[in-house]
Amino acid sequence: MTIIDWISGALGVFGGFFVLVGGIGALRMPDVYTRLHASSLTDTLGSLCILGALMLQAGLSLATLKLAAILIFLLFTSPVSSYALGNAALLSGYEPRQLRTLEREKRP
Amino acid sequence: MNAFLDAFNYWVFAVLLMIGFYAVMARHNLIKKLLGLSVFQAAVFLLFISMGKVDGGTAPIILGDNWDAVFSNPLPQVLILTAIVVGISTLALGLAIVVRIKEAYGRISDIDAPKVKSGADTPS
Amino acid sequence: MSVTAHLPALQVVVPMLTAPVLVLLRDARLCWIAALLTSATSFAIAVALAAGVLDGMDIRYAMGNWAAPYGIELRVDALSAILLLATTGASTLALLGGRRSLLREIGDARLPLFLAAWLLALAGLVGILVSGDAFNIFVFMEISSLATYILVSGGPHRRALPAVFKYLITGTVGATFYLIGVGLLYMMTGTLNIEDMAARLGDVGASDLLYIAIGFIAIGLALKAAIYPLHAWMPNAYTFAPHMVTVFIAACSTKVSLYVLLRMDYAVFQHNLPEQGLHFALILMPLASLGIVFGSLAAIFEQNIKRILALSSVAQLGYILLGASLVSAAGINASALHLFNHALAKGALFLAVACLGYRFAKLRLEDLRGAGRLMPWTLTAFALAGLSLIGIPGTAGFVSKWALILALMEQGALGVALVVLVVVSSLMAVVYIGRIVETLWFAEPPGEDPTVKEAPVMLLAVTWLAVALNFWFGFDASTSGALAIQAATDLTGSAP
Amino acid sequence: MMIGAAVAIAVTMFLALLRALMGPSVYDRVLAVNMFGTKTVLLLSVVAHIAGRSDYLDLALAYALINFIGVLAVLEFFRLRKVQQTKEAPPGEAVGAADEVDERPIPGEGGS
Amino acid sequence: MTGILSGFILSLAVLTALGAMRARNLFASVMLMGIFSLLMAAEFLLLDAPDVALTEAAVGAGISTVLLLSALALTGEEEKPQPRPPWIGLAAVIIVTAIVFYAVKDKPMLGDPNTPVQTHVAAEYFPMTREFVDIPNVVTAVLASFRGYDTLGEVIVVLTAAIGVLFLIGPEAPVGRKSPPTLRQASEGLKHHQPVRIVGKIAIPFILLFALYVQFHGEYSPGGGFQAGALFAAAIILYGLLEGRPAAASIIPTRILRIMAAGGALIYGGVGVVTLVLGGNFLEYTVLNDDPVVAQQFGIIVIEAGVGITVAGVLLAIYHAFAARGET
Repeated sequence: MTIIDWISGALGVFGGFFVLVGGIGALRMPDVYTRLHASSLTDTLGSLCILGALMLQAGLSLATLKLAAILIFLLFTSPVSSYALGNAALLSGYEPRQLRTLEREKRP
Repeated sequence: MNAFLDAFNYWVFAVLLMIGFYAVMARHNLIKKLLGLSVFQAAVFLLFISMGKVDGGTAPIILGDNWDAVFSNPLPQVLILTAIVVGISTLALGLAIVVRIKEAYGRISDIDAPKVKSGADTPS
Repeated sequence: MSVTAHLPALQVVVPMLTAPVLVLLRDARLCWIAALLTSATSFAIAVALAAGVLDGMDIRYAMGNWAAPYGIELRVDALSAILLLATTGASTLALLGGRRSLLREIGDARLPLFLAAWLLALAGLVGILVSGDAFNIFVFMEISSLATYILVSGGPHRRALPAVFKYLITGTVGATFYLIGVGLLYMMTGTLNIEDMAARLGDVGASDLLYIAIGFIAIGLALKAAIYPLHAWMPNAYTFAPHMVTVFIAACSTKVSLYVLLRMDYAVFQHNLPEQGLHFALILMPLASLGIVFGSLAAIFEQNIKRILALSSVAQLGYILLGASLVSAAGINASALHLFNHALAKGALFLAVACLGYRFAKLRLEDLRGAGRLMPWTLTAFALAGLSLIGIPGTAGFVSKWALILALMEQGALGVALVVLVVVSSLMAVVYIGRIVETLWFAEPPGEDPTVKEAPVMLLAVTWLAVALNFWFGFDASTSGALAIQAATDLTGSAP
Repeated sequence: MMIGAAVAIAVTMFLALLRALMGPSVYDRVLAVNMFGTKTVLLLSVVAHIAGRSDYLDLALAYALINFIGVLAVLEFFRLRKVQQTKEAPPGEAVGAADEVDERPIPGEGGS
Repeated sequence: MTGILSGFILSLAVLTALGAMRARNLFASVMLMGIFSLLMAAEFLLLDAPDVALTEAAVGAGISTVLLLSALALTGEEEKPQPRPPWIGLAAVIIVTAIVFYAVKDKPMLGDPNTPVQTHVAAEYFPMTREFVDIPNVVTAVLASFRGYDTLGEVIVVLTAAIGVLFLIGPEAPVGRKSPPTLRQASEGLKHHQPVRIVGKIAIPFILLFALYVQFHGEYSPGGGFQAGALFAAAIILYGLLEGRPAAASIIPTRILRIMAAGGALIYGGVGVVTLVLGGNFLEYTVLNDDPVVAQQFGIIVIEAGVGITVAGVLLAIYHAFAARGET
């Protein structure tokens, strides 16, 4: 195993870990905004790690170019989608959970 | 058990076929029927593509002029490409009809039901 | 190569490629002329192909010049020639007579799209008829189905929409069942060409999987062919379609599915499985008999003229199926004849209904009381076409019913019982046709409506032409008879 | 290592699917679909690597594009629906209408 | 490894389909169907069918989601509870299922290379493609040449769908009396979402470029006219989502879309007519050039272009028809 393989392997493991954390977060968090938080952050980081690992494995080739294209596209669109989704939820009157629970506690 | 796993794709074909067919037959909502039809057709796609798979084979796109490798069967793939297109065409036409039904009747379920029940059809 | 060699391809390609041109042309009148000319060309090609079949030619065409199991092969035999004539003929007559009726029901603006769909339905139907490839049949089945949904949805009443939706669901489920069956057959034989399939299925032998494939294909096509009891979609689709569309699809669309069923069963399955003929008969004969009885019975108690005729089609399809389910050369002969003659009779009847529909908004019997006095030519045509449907000697309907009765008589005691059934059902046809004629002719009109007069000349002329054809093929059945005999010989291997 | 990553991605797909099945609000479902799409892209990339076929990466790229368009289509749908609701409801109730974005809880719709 | 992954994906697919059919909210169903399509596409890839996977993703997850959402916006998304269980439907389903399960029992095992499916017709396509067509993507060779007539039929099916949608809900179609008189203003898109707008607009040229790549690289890699047409349409739809449907219609007016839809089919059919005139059979590309292999490749490129143009035109025409319905 060369050093590149080591780095790539480590990146793969990290990526898998982040992706998994994001998944658990999206499942376990209490409301839309926190779920969005968990998934969008780890999405970006996980994609970066995994695609980076694959690029290292592929070396200098057309495959790396394609992987780079995918990575760049994901890096741009993923946060934007998350932002827009959160924005749409908020605009539609869907309040973050904390406010709602607080209000509920105010009422008898 | 092994035999079960070997034929797993075909079991899934049967299950998906059943799910889709049930939705088509039993759901009253017209859009749900169309969704059921999509699942129903997807099951058939799975059947065809599964039968073309060869163990240890790869996609029938030759890499680097290596014509002697083991390839999966291209013919079912060609058939299913056509079938997918047919499926989306049917879906589009079906949705257009549903939109017109909504405009003409004000609802998209139980169109054939007697008039008496139309009171229960308004959104609650 | 001469043009003649390319006729099978041209039969499909001419209407199929004119349709996109109609989408581009936006003038209703121009579109109508183009559609009519195309349909007439198709009819001419069909006549040429039928003449070739009668000359004993084996008509085949390799698409793209790829040999049969690798490429798609077209082939025309006697049975497909009969239906080619009926389909292209019905389309041409309906277009010829139906311009004003279509303009009224569809409107100027949408007519180009509608006529494009019409030609696509025609291309789909003839595409099924000339194809020799099981999957290719599926593709053209979908073209014809989608186009037919469009045609039916053009009906003026809003109830056309749920009717066409039901048609769409049933049609798609039927086509998908057929596709599953073809997939299973492909799994066993590795080929999609029908003849190659027949040749290779012998090595595979009978298995549960094969019977299930047969079942899927049969149920799928029975759904599309509206075989009793799977006909639920059909009466409403026919009733609420534009009148001219009813003429076109009632004459041929369900019959084409039936053709595929016969073709697959006789050419592929019975060829290889000795008991398949028996199974075919055991399952289809009761269904055919039930269809004959219930179709006619339901027609008697119906009020709307178009529904009456639609339900009568269920019974008439029963006759065709009954002949086929005898699994004898004489039976197929009768079926093939009736495929053609019923198309003639139903076409003429629905043309007459279209005449009525041009002057009356509602086609319930009570709305039409005394209509015959205002439109005597129309009603006379209706009554004469009705005679052909009933099967009075001298009409085309009689020729095929007589052939059916002869075929049934070959079968011994069971056959005699079935003959009784056919006669009873014909008497029921007398009742429902008689009831229409009586109401329209003898009942007192509800009030004088000055707008009601005879139908447009062109439509009336075409109706009378169709009626005349019914009598022509009643007196001189040599052409249709020769084709039917050859179809029976092709399918069963022995002359009737 | 890449196999480990593939397993992690597959498990995450399952978790995202659970979120899509459970809802409860429409936004949760969209979130889950978006997440699922990204995970599919990653999974395809890994599969392309394992199968040694770089032409599969075209598919991954196409999935990424389609996923993005899908999410935007959903947002546009929300916007249209909001416009429609405010139009149909009298002005005073507009705010209440917006609250209906929460789906009514459906018993037994937990999935899995 | 792929076996386990494939089993896992299929299990998820069943779960998703069940969820989609059970959900009472149609929007939820549509979302789940999007996931279902992605899963099926991934499974197709694992079964060595990248062309099918690409199409399923573009069609199932992309185009049909857009169409379903447009239809939902016009029809409402709550499904009414059903009063009684439909016994006939249930009985029919149980019978069919029993039969299908019975059939599955006998099927040849997955991946066996010695079944008739692998040995009869399909095996010959590889040497034939190598000799007569000489392009690496055998799927494209079979699709466009050996079974080119089927593909012509497929193009016609797509065109039929467009004709149907335009006939039913196009600009000239009647509007039912039960629809609210003014449903909404013409869509203004996601103009207020500034970040989305910027990123989306940057993405559009790249999507178009990718569509061209898929179109013209289809002989060498997964893809072809249909997938390219769908991606092209997706790019324009993206523009419509960002800037409003009228903006998208001003780039490619609906009149042009009609011409594209019909013209692509005519290009495909025209190739067939030209081969007839040159003395070959219908769609026999070999007569197009002195060198038969070059002629085949040329024919395939032209008809794939026809497919791409028709599909793009049709999908966009359908999108406009749905989105414009109900605009004031």
